[in-house]
Amino acid sequence: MIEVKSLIKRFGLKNVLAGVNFSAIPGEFVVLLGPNGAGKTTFLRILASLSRPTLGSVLVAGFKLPSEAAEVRMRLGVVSHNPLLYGDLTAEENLDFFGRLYNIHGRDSRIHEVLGLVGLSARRRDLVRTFSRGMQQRLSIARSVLHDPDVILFDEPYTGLDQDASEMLDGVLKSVAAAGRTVVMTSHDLARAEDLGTRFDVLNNGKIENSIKKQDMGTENLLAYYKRVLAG
Amino acid sequence: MIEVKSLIKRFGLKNVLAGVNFSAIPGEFVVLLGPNGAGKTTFLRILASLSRPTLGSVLVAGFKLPSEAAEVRMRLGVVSHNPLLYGDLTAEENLDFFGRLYNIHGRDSRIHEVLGLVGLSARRRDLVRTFSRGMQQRLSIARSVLHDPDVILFDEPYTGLDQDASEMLDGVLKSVAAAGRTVVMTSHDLARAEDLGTRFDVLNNGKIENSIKKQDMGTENLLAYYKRVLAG
Amino acid sequence: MSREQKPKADYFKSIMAITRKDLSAELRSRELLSAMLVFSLLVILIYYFTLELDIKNRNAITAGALWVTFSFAGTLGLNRSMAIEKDRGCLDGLLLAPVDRSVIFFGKALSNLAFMFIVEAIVIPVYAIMYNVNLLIPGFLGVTILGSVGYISVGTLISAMSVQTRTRDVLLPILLFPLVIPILVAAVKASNGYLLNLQWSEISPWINVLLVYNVIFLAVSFMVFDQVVEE
Amino acid sequence: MSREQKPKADYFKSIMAITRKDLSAELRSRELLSAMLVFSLLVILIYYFTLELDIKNRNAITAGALWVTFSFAGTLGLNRSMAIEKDRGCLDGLLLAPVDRSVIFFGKALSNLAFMFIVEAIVIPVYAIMYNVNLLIPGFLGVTILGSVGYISVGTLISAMSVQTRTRDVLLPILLFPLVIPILVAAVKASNGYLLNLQWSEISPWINVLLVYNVIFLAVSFMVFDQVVEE
Amino acid sequence: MSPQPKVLKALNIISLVLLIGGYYLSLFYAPTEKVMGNVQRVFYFHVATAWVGMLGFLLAALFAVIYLAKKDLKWDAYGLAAVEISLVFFFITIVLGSIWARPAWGTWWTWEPRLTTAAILELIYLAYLMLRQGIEDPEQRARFGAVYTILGGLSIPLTLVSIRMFRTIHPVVIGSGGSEKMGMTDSMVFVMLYCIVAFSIIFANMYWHRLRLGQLAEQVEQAKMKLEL
Ligand code: HEM
Ligand SMILES: Nc1ncnc2c1ncn2[C@@H]1O[C@H](COP(=O)(O)OP(=O)(O)OP(=O)(O)O)[C@@H](O)[C@H]1O
Ligand SMILES: Nc1ncnc2c1ncn2[C@@H]1O[C@H](COP(=O)(O)OP(=O)(O)OP(=O)(O)O)[C@@H](O)[C@H]1O
Ligand SMILES: [Mg+2]
Ligand SMILES: [Mg+2]
Repeated sequence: MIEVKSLIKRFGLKNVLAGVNFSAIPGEFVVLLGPNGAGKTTFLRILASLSRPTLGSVLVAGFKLPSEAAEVRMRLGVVSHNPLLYGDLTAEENLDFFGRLYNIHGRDSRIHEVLGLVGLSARRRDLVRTFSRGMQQRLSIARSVLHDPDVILFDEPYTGLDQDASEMLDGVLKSVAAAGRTVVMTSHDLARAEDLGTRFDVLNNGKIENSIKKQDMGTENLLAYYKRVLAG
Repeated sequence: MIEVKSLIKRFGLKNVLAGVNFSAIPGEFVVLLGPNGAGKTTFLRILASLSRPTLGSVLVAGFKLPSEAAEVRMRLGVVSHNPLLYGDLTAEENLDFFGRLYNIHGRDSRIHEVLGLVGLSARRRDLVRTFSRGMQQRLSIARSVLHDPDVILFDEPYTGLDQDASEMLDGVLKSVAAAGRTVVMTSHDLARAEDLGTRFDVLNNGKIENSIKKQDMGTENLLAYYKRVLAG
Repeated sequence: MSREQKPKADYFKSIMAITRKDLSAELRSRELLSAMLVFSLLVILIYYFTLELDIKNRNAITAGALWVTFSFAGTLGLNRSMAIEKDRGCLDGLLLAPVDRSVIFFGKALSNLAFMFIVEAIVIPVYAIMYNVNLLIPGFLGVTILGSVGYISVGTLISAMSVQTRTRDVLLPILLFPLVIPILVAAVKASNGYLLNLQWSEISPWINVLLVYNVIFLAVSFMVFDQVVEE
Repeated sequence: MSREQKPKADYFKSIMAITRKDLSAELRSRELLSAMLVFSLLVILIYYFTLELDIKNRNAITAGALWVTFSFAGTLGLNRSMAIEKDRGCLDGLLLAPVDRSVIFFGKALSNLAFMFIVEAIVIPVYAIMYNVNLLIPGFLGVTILGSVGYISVGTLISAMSVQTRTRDVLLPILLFPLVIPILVAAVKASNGYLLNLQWSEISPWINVLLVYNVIFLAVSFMVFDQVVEE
Repeated sequence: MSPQPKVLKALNIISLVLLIGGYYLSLFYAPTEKVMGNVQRVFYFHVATAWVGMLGFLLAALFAVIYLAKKDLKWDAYGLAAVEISLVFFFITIVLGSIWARPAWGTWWTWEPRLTTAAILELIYLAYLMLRQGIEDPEQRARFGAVYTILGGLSIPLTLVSIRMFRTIHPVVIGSGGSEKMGMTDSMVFVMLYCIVAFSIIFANMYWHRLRLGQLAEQVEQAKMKLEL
């Protein structure tokens, strides 16, 4: 569960987020749309407790940010523009390390499971720095769902993934959403977004300019909707 | 014009490219498909003279690599996984710098033109390091076409681009291909690939496993074709 | 789902997980340690070459030369150890983990300290042979340990800051050295006391300075660490 | 389209484009120069703090202290200047440009040299004032320039290598210092000769060493540079 | 892996015999030096190991040039093997020198140009190994290594002339008037020359083994690769 009220984030004198109101309930799959530089990454970093809001209140998984950040983090799965992995450790060691920090029970079998999920079982003993872009992205996804988080924040998770991996990620996201988790994802791939999301929010000019549920979209497709919103 | 014969590239003992034969003529738009880790980036880096072939002969724009690299580079436009830009310079200064190295006549007006093309005119005086991912990618594209190259090598150029920017890039690529340039692009976005490409090559297991011209595809769509090739 | 409690990882186990990760990555490549060691030897050599001190002067500067060496090698180690965290955004990954920020601080500080101790354990005997001085004095070694703890505790904090700036490779020594000069001076003075066999009354003030600085630096670094790692 | 010739950019203009880009980026942020300067001052301070030399000894080590300072500050500068190229893959960008690799070498070497000279131009007068020695001796300044040229020519080559390794922040001094020690020693000896007003016959061998090393290092670095920047 | 060729087997035995001969000659045959006494016997191995040490470093520089011209990884392997073996020999030189210095100069180590330049030379090649360690791609590793060994090779002459440029207590033998140095009798000269030749052959023997080891390791890697595929 996420609840954000009049969130402002300033870099220098520029208000990148200028009063964002946003909420998402369990089971909801929100796709965050918006042009380059709209502030999507900035917004997700704040939800992930990686960046402090300049003003405004943020509630994630029922806990306040930034004060109850530790509780939030335990329930959070994040994929960002960076892989968040150690190049000098193998795939397996990376997951083992994070597994310890998240205090996961049955760590080994869980690691085995997620590695299989993202199709990296065969490369689990290779150093991450020798991985291709798509392989790092896969491992990054494995890392983010390792502890079975309640809230999932994915910033362009399809970046660099091939067909197989994309289908795998489709499956992961669908099953997670079906299990009553909250998902917020950004993507520039509207076809994919349309297929997965249950709600579409457009971030533009520092505000959520529009929000629509899938069932309310009628016959209009997402691309048309998005263009209409941006056109004002 | 590109001609590659029995190209081998080895990392350590691993043959990442194990005998690639490839050629592309002016006006052809080749989309290079293949799963994560297939070696697409490695292949493009060799064509771009950034990486040396272990074995095999490579001809780009009529010149041999690596011996006539300087001639090749003059005619080459590259977009890679990295933006290839200086974070401490503004967008304009970056283009000006590369413009000098490429000895472009009428530099200022050309820079003005490409900045407009990628929609960054308004941000041209901002430091590149404050750009969002998509904005960096746009500038990276501007940089690559600055000198009006004969051969275009784009490695997942749509990464991070929003709708507008993607459409801009579609336009750029189509006009470039129509002007008789040679384009090689990798992408995991099959819908886009199908729309743009005139030929589709699948790189897998270190070889070009299949190559098909668009007019020969018949009613089969690209996704089905790609899956069939991978399935063997 | 929301407010029900989930079991948190044990405090000390989490610290050890971080330290262990650093040590095992280093054990694989051994690049950090070998770099610190070769660099130490180089600093000693350059010292000799550019200064050409005569024998009498040399003895008087043993402690000074060693501490300059340790602090330069230490910066190298601190820089690298934090750069590893920053490279693929790993620091963000650590910050996302449901552990207290102090866990990250202690985990990193412990592995930095381990690297520092290993380097000292090799450089001191080498120096003793090369300059023909006896350094196997318990008091001297004790001072070295004390000084290192102080150095590393501020160092870990400062390196976490400097690595997040654009000029990360250059900023660390500039921020760190002025802060640790009291520690360096106290350590040099106290070591010299032991090396020259001075009275305890002449050494103890410096030991006190070291202890006080250690406590203060450790406490402050530990307290403000979360401020420097969060955006 | 294929084999027809396109006009290439002028050799010297391209070199200047690279140097100018470095200088103007630096002019905007001034972070590299200020880092090198502050670091230089710190090294000088630490030297005196840990060594506690008396006046007589101080004069004898002026040249040594200055050259240790220059070489450490120089590494800082070299590292940063190449790291800028590597960060967003810029080095690839440079390599894609249709210019000879030697253009890149000379462009980077020139801007590195400019940074080095600026730092020297500030550190030398400050040192002269702080320690009350006269350093405005043409011979001394000439030696400083000679030594810097040699140092920077190998330094540019080595930093282009080290920045491409995994341990880039630590490897540069380790690779560079043992190679440039001949230059450092010769520069120190020759400078001392001028400072202590020795005969030309005592200075000239060192000047010769400097000249020989400069020529060799510059020639070799320039010749092999393309080997270290290409994959 | 093919078994050791006959020549190599013979060389093993010859090396061993030569080494034992060297021990015998230096420890028992050579006359006791008048001033320094028995420690001086270290001299023969000290000089011989210094010679092969520097020989290897020079060879590495030579192979580096060939590698850069030919780009055949074989030359890189040759260069690496030469450096590794020479590092060991040169380390022995330093240790033997130290052992000698203890009674001769009353200290294990003193700061003196020959010793210092020797230490620097050792450090250059340690740095070389560290450089290699930081690079994954074998081709890039070979190129960077080659460039660095060429630069390192330039430092060897300096180490040699250092004793002539500085006033120093480390003696100059070859090419000096011979006034100050210890009085070498003919038999001493013979033992010295013997040791130099003997160690050159031992060096060649070890070098061969080291190359074979490299090939073996490569085969193991290849076998592993096949298993994975
Ligand atoms: C490049 C390395 C070196 C070479 C080529 C070398 C060569 C030699 C030679 C030829 C001699 C015999 C001089 C004579 O008999 O007149 C000698 C003597 C000696 N060397 Fe070295 N040496 C090297 C490094 C070292 C090192 C690193 C040490 C000490 C740690 C050392 C300590 C000595 C000592 C103590 C003597 C005897 C000095 C005396 O007779 O008073 N040498 N060396
Ligand atoms: N550290 C910073 N300093 C100054 N401005 C910044 C900083 N980080 C981001 N910005 C600015 O904030 C705005 C939003 O950036 P953000 O990365 O959130 O965009 P985004 O919506 O994720 O875009 P994209 O789709 O391209 O990833 C941009 O205009 C960017 O220039
Ligand atoms: N420097 C390197 N050392 C060792 N292996 C490497 C190196 N660079 C790439 N590889 C390996 O080469 C293979 C091909 O990598 P490459 O980056 O070309 O793949 P790709 O087709 O671009 O994949 P993606 O779609 O994920 O970008 C991968 O298995 C990768 O692990
Ligand atoms: Mg973004
Ligand atoms: Mg790729």
